[in-house]
Amino acid sequence: MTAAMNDKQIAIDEFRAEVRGWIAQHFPASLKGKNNAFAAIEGGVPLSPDQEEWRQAMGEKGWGVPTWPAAYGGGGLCGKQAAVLQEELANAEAYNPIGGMGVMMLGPTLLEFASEEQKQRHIPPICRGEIRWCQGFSEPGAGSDLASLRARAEDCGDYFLVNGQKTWTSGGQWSDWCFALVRTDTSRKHEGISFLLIDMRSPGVEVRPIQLISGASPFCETFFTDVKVPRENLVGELNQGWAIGKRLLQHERTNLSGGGGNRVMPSVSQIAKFYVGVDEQGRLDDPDLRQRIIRHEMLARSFRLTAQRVMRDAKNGGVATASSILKNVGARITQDRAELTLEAMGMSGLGWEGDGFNEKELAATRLWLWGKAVSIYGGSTEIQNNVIAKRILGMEGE
Amino acid sequence: MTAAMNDKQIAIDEFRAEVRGWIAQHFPASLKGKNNAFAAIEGGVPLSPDQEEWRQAMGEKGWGVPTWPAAYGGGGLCGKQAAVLQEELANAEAYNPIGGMGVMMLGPTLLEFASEEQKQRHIPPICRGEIRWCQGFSEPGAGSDLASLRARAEDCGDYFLVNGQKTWTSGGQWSDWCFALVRTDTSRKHEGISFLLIDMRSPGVEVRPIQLISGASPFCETFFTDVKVPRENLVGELNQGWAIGKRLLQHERTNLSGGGGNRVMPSVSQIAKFYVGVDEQGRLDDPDLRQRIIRHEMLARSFRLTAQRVMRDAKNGGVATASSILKNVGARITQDRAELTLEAMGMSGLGWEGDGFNEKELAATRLWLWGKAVSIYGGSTEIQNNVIAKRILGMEGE
Amino acid sequence: MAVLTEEQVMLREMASSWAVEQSPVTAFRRLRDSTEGLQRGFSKDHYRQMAEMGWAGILVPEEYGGSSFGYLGLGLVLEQVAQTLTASPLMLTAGVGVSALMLGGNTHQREQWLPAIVAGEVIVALAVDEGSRHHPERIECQASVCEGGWSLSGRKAFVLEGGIADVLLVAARTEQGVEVFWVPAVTEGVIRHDRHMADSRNCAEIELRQVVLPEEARLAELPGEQLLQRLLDCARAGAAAEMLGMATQAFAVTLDYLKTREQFDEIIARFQALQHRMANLYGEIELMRSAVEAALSAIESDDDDASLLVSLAKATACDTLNLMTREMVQLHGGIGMTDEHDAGFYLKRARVLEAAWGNASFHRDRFARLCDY
Amino acid sequence: MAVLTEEQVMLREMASSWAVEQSPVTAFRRLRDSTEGLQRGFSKDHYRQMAEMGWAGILVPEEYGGSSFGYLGLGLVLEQVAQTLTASPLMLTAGVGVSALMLGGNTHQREQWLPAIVAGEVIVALAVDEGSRHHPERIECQASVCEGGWSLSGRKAFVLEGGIADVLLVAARTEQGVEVFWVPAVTEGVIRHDRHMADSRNCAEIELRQVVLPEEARLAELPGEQLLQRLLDCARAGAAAEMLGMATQAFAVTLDYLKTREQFDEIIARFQALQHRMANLYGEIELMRSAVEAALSAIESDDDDASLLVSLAKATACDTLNLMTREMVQLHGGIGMTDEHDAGFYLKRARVLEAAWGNASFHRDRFARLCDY
Repeated sequence: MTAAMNDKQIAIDEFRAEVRGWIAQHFPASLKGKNNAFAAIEGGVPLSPDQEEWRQAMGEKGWGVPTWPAAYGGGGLCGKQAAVLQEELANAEAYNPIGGMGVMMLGPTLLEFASEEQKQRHIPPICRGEIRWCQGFSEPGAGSDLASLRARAEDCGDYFLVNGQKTWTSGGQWSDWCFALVRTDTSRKHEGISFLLIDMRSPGVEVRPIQLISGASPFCETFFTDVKVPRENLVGELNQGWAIGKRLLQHERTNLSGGGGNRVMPSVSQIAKFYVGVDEQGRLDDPDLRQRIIRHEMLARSFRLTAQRVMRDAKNGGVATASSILKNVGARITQDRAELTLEAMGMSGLGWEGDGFNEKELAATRLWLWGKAVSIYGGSTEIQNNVIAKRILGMEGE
Repeated sequence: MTAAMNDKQIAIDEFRAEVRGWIAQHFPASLKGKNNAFAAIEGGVPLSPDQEEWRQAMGEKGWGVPTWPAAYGGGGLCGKQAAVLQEELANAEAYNPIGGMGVMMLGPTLLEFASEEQKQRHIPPICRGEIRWCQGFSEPGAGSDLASLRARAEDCGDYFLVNGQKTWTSGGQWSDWCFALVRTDTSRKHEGISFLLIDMRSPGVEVRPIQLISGASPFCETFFTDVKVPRENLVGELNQGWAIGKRLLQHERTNLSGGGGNRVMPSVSQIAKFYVGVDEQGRLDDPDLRQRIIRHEMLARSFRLTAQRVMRDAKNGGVATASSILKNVGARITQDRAELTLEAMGMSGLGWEGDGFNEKELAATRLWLWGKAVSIYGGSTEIQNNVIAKRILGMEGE
Repeated sequence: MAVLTEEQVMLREMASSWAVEQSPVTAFRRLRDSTEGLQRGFSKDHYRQMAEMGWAGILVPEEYGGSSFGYLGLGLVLEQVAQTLTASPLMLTAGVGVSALMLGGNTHQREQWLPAIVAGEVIVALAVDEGSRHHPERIECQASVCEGGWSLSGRKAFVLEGGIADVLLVAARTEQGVEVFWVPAVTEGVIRHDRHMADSRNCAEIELRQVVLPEEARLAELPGEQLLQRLLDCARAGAAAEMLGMATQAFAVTLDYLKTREQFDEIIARFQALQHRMANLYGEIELMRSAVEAALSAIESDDDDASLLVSLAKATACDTLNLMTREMVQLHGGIGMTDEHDAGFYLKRARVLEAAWGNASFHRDRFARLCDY
Repeated sequence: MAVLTEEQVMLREMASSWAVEQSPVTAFRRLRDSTEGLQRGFSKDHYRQMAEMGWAGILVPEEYGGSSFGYLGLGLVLEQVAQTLTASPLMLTAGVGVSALMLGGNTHQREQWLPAIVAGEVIVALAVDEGSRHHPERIECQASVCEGGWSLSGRKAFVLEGGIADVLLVAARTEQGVEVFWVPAVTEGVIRHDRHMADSRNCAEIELRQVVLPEEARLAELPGEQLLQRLLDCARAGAAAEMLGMATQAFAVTLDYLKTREQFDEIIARFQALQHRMANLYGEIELMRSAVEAALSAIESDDDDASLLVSLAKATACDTLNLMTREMVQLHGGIGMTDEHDAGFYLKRARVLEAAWGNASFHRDRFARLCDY
């Protein structure tokens, strides 16, 4: 080992000690082992005082978004340090309380495309987890074919006048702001779209929650009627929003694919052992289900290895064309996992509410139903397959 | 039971006794338990004297094509009698020696579309198994897209002058006659095609066998250079051959799908029991392979039930739109069967020739490779899916 | 397997019209959203109509007021009414309940109960499993001989239609092995706990606390194990018939949607990738139909391979409907995820029927064992 | 798993260029159609070139003349040369043979054999299974102590490269359990019977008739069972690397074909159903690559979960290459069925590598057992 490498290692060790101490001091013991994954899915649950305290502590430190620049409230850490932070959070059975669309999608996009004023104004609150953002992209007639969107933003000089309808606005009913794609030129398709930031409390914004098959309403239909949006909330140039939106969707895909790699949840094989039992050789006592669980867990492992490989290649300047693949495989894993869990639980995995089911069983049913969305939103599996075929494999069409 | 039904039953019983006696008298004992399935696939093997004797006996009786009209050399039997004949052949471990493309495809097509003279001339030799027919449809550039065929037949009054190339001519090298689709009008696509019967011994016909991955050469490339075909060999009207060809392909599909239902072969589960062994509960000692074999055998059973249902519905005047489905599922079953057999046999299923493998093992390898063709020929699986989507489901396209 | 008779064709058409006109999916939605629905999971009014049309007595011999249509006839009706997700205890009552009396009951029991079943006044449920998964070989519920008859003790989990049944067919272990008992739900010691399932249909856990029954409560005309297998096979084939109806309808609804939905300036039915998926599904459903019809016919004619064909049918039905319901949601895209759309109903009901009386995994294993490998 | 070093990248490029220029698929076709091919199943000339480039000594420490590139480096070479179906005993010799000496051999054995291996003068094969399927726990070949050493008796079936190997690594049962023996093929009592496999590569059955060996023939530096598992894992990961190369190439060839073939007046790459299938295959091959690289790295760094990752890699490689080769034929249509086209070569070689040292089924079971379910 060279001297320089040695110094690096010492610095990392010191950083690790600092992180560990800080977590010990700030992470409320009551939250140990919990996470807010479910809240992110079903949404709208108010934070407990301890949760609120933890959010504030992490937010002030900037560690919710460890690699974002400190100048805008991020942690300013390097990749190595961020990895240490993640490891130490896991060791302490703590979680990162800063998340949502602001972190996953809007933040990186603003860092790349927004003006200095916009960054100063919008990024710090995201880092502190103070502002909830929602996405205003899809419209009833423009699902997979996003570029057909019709919600109008009329250029009135100082402001835009927005009229139209968005759908699948995630958490629209409890969001503070919305980032939206709107049509600013009706004579062109892709080149007539702009990227706007809209305050959800503006007069003329109305949200109607959509009830899903899982029973929850994490999405809304959002109606804009003569909503005035100040010109300063236009990100990038007028009519140049499509490129920004596409970039944001890339961030979305990369994040959404994470579903397959969530290690916090118990494995399906462990759940199945409990419900199905094992034979005298220690194998799951349902050979057919066992084979399918093995395939699933192998796929999940290959998926995690692939996600790591992609990250590694990207860091080394490789091209990350893999987001569509990861999105599709991630969705498949999430859905397989839910179906297999349900099957292992038998009738206990099919409860809706009330007596006779424990919390995990009821959650399994809801997650199973909710999970059907992951191959639809953020660009459906079919759309990703088109993207792979055309952009990566060069099989032009249409 | 009514008196009429009673009479019918007596007639059938009498017929059964007659058939049984006839088989006992004519079927050479040396052929018991054999069949010519493999010969039909790999082709070109000369008949033994006993095989020849059996062919002649069945041919003269017309029972190789039991339901074809007796006037043209068929058996003239009703469906019930044909079923009895089949049962009695099976009971005697005998087989039907009359087969090939003449029986499966051309005969039914001629019965429907040919002139009386053509029927009189061509059908009886098919019934007697004397003439081998091959199919001249595909061309190098016109595989799935058959209507693009280019082999020309120039109308010279008394005869047609045929020039061009056909490929995938099954058994071209040992066939006597060829039924071919040829272009008689270059200005139109589907409407410029005619259906011709061509004597393979005509001057200008040249065949080159194509070696397949299975090692055998059951197909040929066939070249026609200024081949004179008498006008009397045109079936149907000039330029109206497309409809005849399509009808013939329907017969082909229906016959090809039979692969999934062949009960003569031992089941995969029986083969696997021999190579894999069983556990203390009597289950195949490879749980993963067992699950896949079960799925396969269930599918094969559902397939047979479906084939029966389709036959039954067709007899009762129902529309048999099912040929594409049966073709695809039949191909899948044939291929799954071969892959599973190979897997069960392990390295023994991967022999090519020479010592160390028994006859069945070597046949398994060859059949596995040969079987890859069944989802390609007779209209590939992809083409059948297009047909199902467009014609049955009404999902127009293109 | 016979071709449908003219009477069977009429029966099917009658069932189809009734389902479309009287019991469309909107009726099930109303039921689910109502207080009655939450409690009962079926519509009394619909079941009365079904009985009036003779369906409750479809397996019952004419001497007891039935129409003696046989299992294939029952299957036709179940398939049709399941297309629109009609919530009714028809399969368990007219199929399993009647079979229990015909196969295991004595003349007195038949006379007492069959006319009431035909009239739609008695609902029957099948109480076999004691855990969340199907294990008919793991029955621990005890039936001991007591003065004047039997005393039953134990628990039965997830009894479909168990909360609304008037009679429970209870499998319990005696010293001689497992037997099936005819247990009126009003008998003292029978305690029911509602289970609110994802499909919003009726389901209950049944507690049996020293339930005292007369001697003849044990259905004695057939050995217990055999009777239990026969009844389970009736339930499985009936469930498969319902699943066939659901798959057919889910396919039809999806196909219609694809033919109207536009994306990228084109009707999406024109996208070849979707065409091939639909072609494949179409084939799968045809195979499923063959398997289901074969199972129903085999039960009807009491064939030797009835159990084999029932396992084939149930396994095929589970897999095909599972695939079909997943594709239904996926091919509908976002709208299929909303409660407002019907896709979720098919999805939820499918999984309950999949889990009931042996899932695909159970029946694949059973099929192989019956084939001796 | 580390990012490739500059040296590794160079190694990969060198292997790739060599394969394309010196050992294209036409070279394998010539070999198959030649008398030499029928007898040996590999090209001596090619293997000499490989050794000259240092690949035979890729795992060998520098002190013995090797380049010490590690298992990941070997995997890179195997992947590249397998793209064009190069027939060589590289994996078994440079991978398994060298590992046997490094893990189980003593200094004397290393000194004696490693330089010859590096020079390409010695070829090694692995003789474990005694039937047509992989069952390393069912070894019956006997090794008994005799004067001055060991006496081996038994049969080894389907030993890949067994007919051309100079040394056979033989797993045999002693009183203490299974041990691995270093058996020069020229030893008296070693009888070889050629097996002509579908992939036209070398394979032999080995008969051992009281083969007398010196004491040190038993590779004793690691317990026998452990050594055998390590060597099998080396072979499995090496095979998986070859399969990765084959799948990558089969995909590329197929994609090219789709982009040139016209049907219905259109390039068939434009058909959406084919696009989605290719997109799916592309994803599967990416997953396969991750699994294979992880297994090679884990062997290289002797990780605790090396066996788990090897089973993951081999199972994934088997399934993915199986699918890819089937699709290769199907998507080529008729031309893919002809011997003239290369698709059949990939198909046949794929199945032999699938069956070797445990097929997908075997490794799925092993994976689950290692995960304790």
